[in-house]
Amino acid sequence: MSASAEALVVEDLHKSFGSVEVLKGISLVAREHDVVSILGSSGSGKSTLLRCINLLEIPDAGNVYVHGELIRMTTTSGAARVPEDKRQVERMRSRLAMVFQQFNLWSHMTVLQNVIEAPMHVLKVPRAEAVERAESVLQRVDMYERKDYYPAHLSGGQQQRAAIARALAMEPAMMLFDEPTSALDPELVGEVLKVIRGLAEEGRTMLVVTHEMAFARDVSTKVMFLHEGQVEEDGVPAQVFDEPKSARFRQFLAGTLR
Amino acid sequence: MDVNVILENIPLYIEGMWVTVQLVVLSLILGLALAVPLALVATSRRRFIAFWPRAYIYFFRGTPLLVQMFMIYHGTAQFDWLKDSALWVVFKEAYWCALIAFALNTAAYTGEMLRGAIAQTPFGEVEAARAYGMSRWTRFRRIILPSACRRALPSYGNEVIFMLHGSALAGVITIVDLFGAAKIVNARHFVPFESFMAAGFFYLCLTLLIVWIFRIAETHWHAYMRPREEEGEEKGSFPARSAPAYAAKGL
Amino acid sequence: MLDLHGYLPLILKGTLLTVEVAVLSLLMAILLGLIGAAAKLSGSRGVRLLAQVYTTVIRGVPDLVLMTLIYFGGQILVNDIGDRLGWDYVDVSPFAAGVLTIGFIFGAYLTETFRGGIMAVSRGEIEAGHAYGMTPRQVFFRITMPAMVRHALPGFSNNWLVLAKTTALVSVIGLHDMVYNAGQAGGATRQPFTFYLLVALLFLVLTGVSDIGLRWVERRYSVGVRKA
Amino acid sequence: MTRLIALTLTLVVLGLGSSVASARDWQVIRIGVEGAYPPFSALTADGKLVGFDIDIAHALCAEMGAECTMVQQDWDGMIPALLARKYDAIIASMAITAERKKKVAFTGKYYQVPARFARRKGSGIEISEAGLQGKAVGVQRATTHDNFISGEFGSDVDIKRYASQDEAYLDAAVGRLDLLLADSVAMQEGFLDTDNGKDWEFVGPGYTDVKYYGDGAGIAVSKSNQDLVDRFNKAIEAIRANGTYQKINAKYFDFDVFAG
Repeated sequence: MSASAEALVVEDLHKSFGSVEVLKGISLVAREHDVVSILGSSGSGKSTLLRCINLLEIPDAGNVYVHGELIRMTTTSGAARVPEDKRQVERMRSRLAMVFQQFNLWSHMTVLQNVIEAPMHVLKVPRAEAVERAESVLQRVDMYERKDYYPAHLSGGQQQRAAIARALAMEPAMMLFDEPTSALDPELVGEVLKVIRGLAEEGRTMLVVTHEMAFARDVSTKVMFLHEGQVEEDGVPAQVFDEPKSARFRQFLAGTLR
Repeated sequence: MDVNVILENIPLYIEGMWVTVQLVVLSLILGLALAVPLALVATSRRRFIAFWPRAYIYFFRGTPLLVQMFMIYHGTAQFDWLKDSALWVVFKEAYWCALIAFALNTAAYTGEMLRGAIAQTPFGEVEAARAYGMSRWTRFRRIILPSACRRALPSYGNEVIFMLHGSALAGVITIVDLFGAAKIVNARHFVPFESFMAAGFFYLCLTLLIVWIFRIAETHWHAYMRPREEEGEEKGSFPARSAPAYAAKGL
Repeated sequence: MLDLHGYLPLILKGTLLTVEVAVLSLLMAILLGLIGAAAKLSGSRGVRLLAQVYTTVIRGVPDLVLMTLIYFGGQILVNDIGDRLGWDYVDVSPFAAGVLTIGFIFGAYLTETFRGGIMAVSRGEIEAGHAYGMTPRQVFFRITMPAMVRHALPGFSNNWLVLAKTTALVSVIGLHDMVYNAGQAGGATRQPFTFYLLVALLFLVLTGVSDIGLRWVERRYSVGVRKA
Repeated sequence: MTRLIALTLTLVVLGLGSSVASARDWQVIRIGVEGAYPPFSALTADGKLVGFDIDIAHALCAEMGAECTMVQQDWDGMIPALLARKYDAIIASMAITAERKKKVAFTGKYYQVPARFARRKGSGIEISEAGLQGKAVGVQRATTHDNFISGEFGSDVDIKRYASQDEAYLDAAVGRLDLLLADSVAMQEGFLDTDNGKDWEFVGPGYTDVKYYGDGAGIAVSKSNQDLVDRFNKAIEAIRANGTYQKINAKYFDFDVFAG
């Protein structure tokens, strides 16, 4: 692998909810074209990590750099930590496209409207161009035929593919997947994984929180196992899966791969 | 029954109906314009800020429209400073007093409806909007409000019907609306039964027209919530403003 | 704060009348609502149609127009009936007209509330009643009705609050309720705003107290029902 | 449940009030009056009816040897309520007009005064078609004045119709009206002489046009009770002859209201 630029750097991230410390100092580097899989049992903090990266949750401490640019934080008079510049956060978010476990498509819009919405109203892309872009990404995820459907009229797998198209239409620097197949019926998981796999093969930079071990092993360039808010194990998949150093990770693998 | 009296006075009824339609449409437009910011502020997480629109909504929903209208029409005349000010040009006219009362009233009901609908916005959809870098205002304008408006549409239909019914109060303060026209016909010909029956008939027609318009609007706007195969929502009846509870009880 | 020039007793007398009108018309509305709901769920097409016409007309025509119509038309109707039955004369007072109209109007709304409530009672509960050998009458009064009350309560509460406010209209047909008396006092003292504001606050007290009471009732009737 | 139904029925029947009147030998007469038309009829602060109409009604009843009850009724519903038999006669300054005669029977007049316009002092409004153009004129609904202004100036004038004359006075006092049209005596005593009307004055001539104003104020009775009309007519003649009328007249006015 060639040494490419750092797409995302996370330094010593901490986050507590009340008295529960969910993230206890997590660091992470993702280079361009990296596919980082984040594994962990529920409650390990993996989703929180993802949500802290694009500031859906505000980390209590630590830094996030997107393409070398630091997201500046400041402290209010009430001792709460907040982003210094909301615009910077919005700009940064528009470059980190998120795909949610529950799809979170905008239910009052058709698939096409969902896909052109953020490009038009965040990136200010002219409508015609946004539609053109949307149609091409919809074809990419095999949802072009359903572009005029409302989310409620689609299966879970179709909704998630539409949500991926929505993310792609942002032409993001990096994609964040938050357990993208966990809410799907088993028979629908395959069609979504196939799309994500295809994106990985194109060389897109991705951060994927997942339970799909086979996917993590075959597709990732890097695997990270979280336990109780800390990085328990990380490295390239072959090494991590074949010679796990941590006993907990071995346990976890035994449990999930059974 | 003396139908001829009514037929002779059809032009008067039509004029009254036109005033009624004007009052209803104008107050709905004004009320809606006021309801959106009202609902927005009422959903604020800061209690001190949310208190004021909520108090406004509580007052206007908890008191009769008739009393509100009297407060504005008869009540304003109590204040000499108001009568000496430029505003008196507006409050002097019964028409504007009625319009203001109706608009303030419907703003409170519509605001509450929107507030409820906004509070029901699926959290994930708002989060997705944040995750795509939408600013607070863009989120409200593009995601929260359009979605809330669609949810509020059926109750808004009831609100429009209520406003039509409430507008009859204008006839009490010298305005010649549909009800006022009926009063004139009754006064000239002493035919209370016929004159008010005719007015009732015209109101019924207007109500059915509104119901029909909203049914069309709902089929357009609610395509996204309705399963593709039409389910058995109660079609024949239109719920009153008073009872949203049974609107959902179709079985 | 508020100088009422000794008109407070007059207003309170009106308040009492307002409450009387509201309570009596509510009782009438409950009665009509139950009859209407039974009619709407009845097997006979004619009866169902009649109930449908009732609810549609009531919801299509403003309360004020209906009230005026019943105040005048109701008397004529009563006279016609009276003439046929050989009564001398029965007066439809503004009070009676007010109660009848409001009862009649909200009977239509409660018809829908009760109908919805009855339809929301699960088939299974009713079938269980039949399965244990209850007569249809027993099933209706022991199973359906109590279960219906819980489903109908939210709609019922709402209707009551609207009904209480609707009583203000009786002032227009000359009944001396609190709104009418506020007009008198306001005209005499040249402080109409003060008196209408007072009446508005009294209405807020009335609706506020009812709201608290009804919530309490709703909680009691929801015993044994898991909150969604 | 059954108890609830029974209770409701009882209450509704009680609400209807079974004020069944006795047979029509006119020992008992119910009279419809208004109560918002000073000085002819008004309500005192403690709710008592007073005024010229009321005194006349009592005098006529005394003359006929009948027991009278006064039924207060808003003007709008005055004739409909008579037709619906809510009372037997109307003594409420009601002008005897051709339109009303189609529905009810009238006695002869018991008084007659001309109608006049009043304007705000200093407004300079003149009574002519041009002068009234676009002016807000307050009248009581369903009165001869309503018919007169509608018939003579209808399309040019912004007519504001009120349920009672008192309401018109109130709106005039606060400045919502440019002109009032009403019975000149009622307006003098009920408005111009009061605090509310201190900034107002009469303008233009008095109107007695028979086409609109008919033959003075009479007592309206249901057409089926012609015998009651005759009784009232006799009683009017009697109280005019025995001086009772003049006493009541003097109590309210310093001129003869009968002549007009």
